Amino acid sequence: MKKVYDNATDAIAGIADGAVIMLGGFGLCGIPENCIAALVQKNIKQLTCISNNAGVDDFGIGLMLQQKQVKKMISSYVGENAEFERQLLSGELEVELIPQGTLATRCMAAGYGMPAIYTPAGVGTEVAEGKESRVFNGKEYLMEYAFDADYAIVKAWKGDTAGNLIYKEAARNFNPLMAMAGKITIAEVEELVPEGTLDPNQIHTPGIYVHRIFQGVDYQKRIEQRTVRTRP
Amino acid sequence: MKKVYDNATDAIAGIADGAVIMLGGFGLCGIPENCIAALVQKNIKQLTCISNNAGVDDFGIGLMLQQKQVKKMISSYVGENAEFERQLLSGELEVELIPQGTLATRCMAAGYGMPAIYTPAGVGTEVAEGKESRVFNGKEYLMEYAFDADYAIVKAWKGDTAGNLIYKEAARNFNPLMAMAGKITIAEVEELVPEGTLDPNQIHTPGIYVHRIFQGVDYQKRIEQRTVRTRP
Amino acid sequence: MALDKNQIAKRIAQELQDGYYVNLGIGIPTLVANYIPAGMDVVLQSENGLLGMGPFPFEGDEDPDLINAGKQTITTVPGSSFFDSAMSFGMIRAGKVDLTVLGAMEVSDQGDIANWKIPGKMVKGMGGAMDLVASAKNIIVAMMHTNPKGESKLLPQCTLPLTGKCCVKKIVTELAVLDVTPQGFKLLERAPGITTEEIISKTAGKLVVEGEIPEMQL
Amino acid sequence: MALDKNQIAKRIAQELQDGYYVNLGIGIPTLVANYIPAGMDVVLQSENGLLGMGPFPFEGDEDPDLINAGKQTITTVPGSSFFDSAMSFGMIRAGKVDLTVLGAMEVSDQGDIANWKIPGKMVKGMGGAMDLVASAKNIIVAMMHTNPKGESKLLPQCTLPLTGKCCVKKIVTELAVLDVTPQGFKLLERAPGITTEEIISKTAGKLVVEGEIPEMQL
Repeated sequence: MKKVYDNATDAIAGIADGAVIMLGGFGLCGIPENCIAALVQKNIKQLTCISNNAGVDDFGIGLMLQQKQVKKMISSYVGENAEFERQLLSGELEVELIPQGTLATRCMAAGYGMPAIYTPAGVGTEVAEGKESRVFNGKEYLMEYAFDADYAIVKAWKGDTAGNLIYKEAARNFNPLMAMAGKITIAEVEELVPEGTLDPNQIHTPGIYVHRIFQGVDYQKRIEQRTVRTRP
Repeated sequence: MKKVYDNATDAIAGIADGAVIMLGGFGLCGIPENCIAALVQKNIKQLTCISNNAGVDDFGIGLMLQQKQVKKMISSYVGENAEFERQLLSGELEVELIPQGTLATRCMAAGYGMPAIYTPAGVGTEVAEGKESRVFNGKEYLMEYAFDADYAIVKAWKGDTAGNLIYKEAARNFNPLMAMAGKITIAEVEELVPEGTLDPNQIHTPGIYVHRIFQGVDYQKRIEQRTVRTRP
Repeated sequence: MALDKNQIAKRIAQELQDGYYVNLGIGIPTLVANYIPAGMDVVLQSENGLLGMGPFPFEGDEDPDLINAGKQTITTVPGSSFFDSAMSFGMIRAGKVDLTVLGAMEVSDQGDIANWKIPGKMVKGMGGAMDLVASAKNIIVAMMHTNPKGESKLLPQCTLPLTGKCCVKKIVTELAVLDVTPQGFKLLERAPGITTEEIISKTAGKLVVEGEIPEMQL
Repeated sequence: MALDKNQIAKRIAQELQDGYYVNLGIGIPTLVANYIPAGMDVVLQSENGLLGMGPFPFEGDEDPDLINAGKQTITTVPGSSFFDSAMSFGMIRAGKVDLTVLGAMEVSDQGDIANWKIPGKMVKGMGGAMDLVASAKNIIVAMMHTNPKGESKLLPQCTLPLTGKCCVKKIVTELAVLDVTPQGFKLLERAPGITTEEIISKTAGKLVVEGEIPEMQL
């Protein structure tokens, strides 16, 4: 059972117009740069993208927005880019905003085979509209459903040929959750090593969740907010 | 804020008769040997123990059973020991058997602030009696509540003074789940190192979940089923 | 001739496919690991928190921190990973494990299974069995066709407390291979030399026999 | 004189206790990190998956994989750990984070908070704010007492879409420190030189003033 693919173009084979795709990352940190580039090149349309953010004008999911590939974004925070705002206001793009913890937990629920979870996030707000709520121990919670995505596309630091993944620092974020949640999970890694190389105690995403893996190239890893202090 | 304790006796201070205690481990693998010994020495009574198993006659929770410290066991599989069976049949000991995945997920739910979860385990069986069930996508699930434990006592391989924990191999099992779930979490580790020593990417239990930590001594690590093959 | 335990395991191994993740229960199911076809990539999951279970260790190499769900000392294969019990049952519930093989005391012709409790006897608990049978997408039961008293274990209704309802897909016994279908047990194969009549006589639940029933190829 | 942003942060830092795990929002809350008393052990949580956030990196040391929830490049302190977003919000929901400090557009005298959406303006999303306010056990709001038009931000009812209901415990503005109580806002402290009358005049929600109100000690 070969999980290893040569490159992003091969790894995203089969993704078609109208697909529901999860994309890992927080802002531009830990995003699957190679797969996004391949999706842009393939120019498939009418996509529903589940991703915490929508990239910036000229990078990340912003590149897909430029080509109007995205029908709907499901995110917690969007609009760091002008084209996004234009499409949203013109009605070309649909956006569903959900609390960040709810987004994360709905991914986890899918990966853990739990059809729904309870969270207090959004109780008493417009997020609660139309949702079932329930009181446990005197506190109100909303019932939120597990996501149902066709593909999950994630980025890891290291991976092995068995599909095991290790993430680096805060680039972990949504990646392991989405990796568990896709019907087909595609992982791009900075370094792909033979199985047996990684310490089995230190795997963040066990290979069972990963269907396709490849070593990415030319990572830009753009920084959105470069904040520094002066050397003393 | 000092989390580091000298030994098990100090670390279990405050646990009193009637406490609800989670104890990590699977069989005798990854059990908090030092804390169990200290609980036996302290001889507190009327305990409710949440643990996947109940030890063997002369080790693990079996030592607490010998002294009749346990009022109730909440486990998925018990009875590898004769004293357990005697107390159960005589009515001295109450046992609540729940599916292993349900046990694990109810711990996780507590650690993740989720008051209840849905699982299909036990649907159509006596486990479902008296429980609320619900159909999602054509499949029936039981609603199971998060555990509410006073203390969680876990065993890790390595830990640091900030309370971060790393487990070894299959000794991980329920330990990280229970570590998240206790109002007060006590961790014993084979090796305690200064904070800053462990790789922040490789922490299994972040220190925020751990209130007390100490380096254990004299680990026996008994094997229940020694299975080997002959060297060729 | 009726199969022995190893032959039952060998027959079940024919159900494996390349790339499968498989959970093997205690007893006959464990033996299936010995018959994975050479060159086929099958990864064994142990529900206490391990993917990539290997054979028993050589004498002296036992590691108390490395056990399977049967609490036996084991080894790992390259590409293995450890995780906690919640993730372990999470991947089972989410259908990531392709096949679960387990033993049973009784199976009904609707696919109900009973394998954890005998009323009046000391109850040790269900362990992970209820999670596995409720969640696995493909469950094969490995068991004897009859109990020690000679009574059929393939029943119209289970008499023992259930482990799970409508979940068993296939059964391999010392006599036969049967699918569980909406019409009841469907006889697929006979053990070498075992007659269809013997299987019919030892199956108490509804049994569908269509045409010639081939012998197993082992 | 009204406090500046740094003084607001400094006053909020007085609420810290040894051993606290704290989540600081964007803006004034971020500045609280600069005023953690020496020798006090306070660990900063960033909801994108980090415990033990340190100061900004020195120029040239920026690491694109190491950012906070504001997407700023940061560093870690010894004892830090990384985890996924589900665990991050899990520890928040479970009450493991002792204190959350965040900004607000409006707060009601029942503790409702609005800080994510202005109808008619482009909506960027709530990010983690709804999770934080619904889950944190102790929430302090850092904000100006009035909006740029001079209208009170401490209201009987929020006029903007809510982020969360009945969750704010304490408010620190450039003028005052107030608790949210069942009786409404309760004035605890005045900024140096600010009169109780000015605070009363700029607080639209129900305000409880009992006895002499002391000046803040900064």
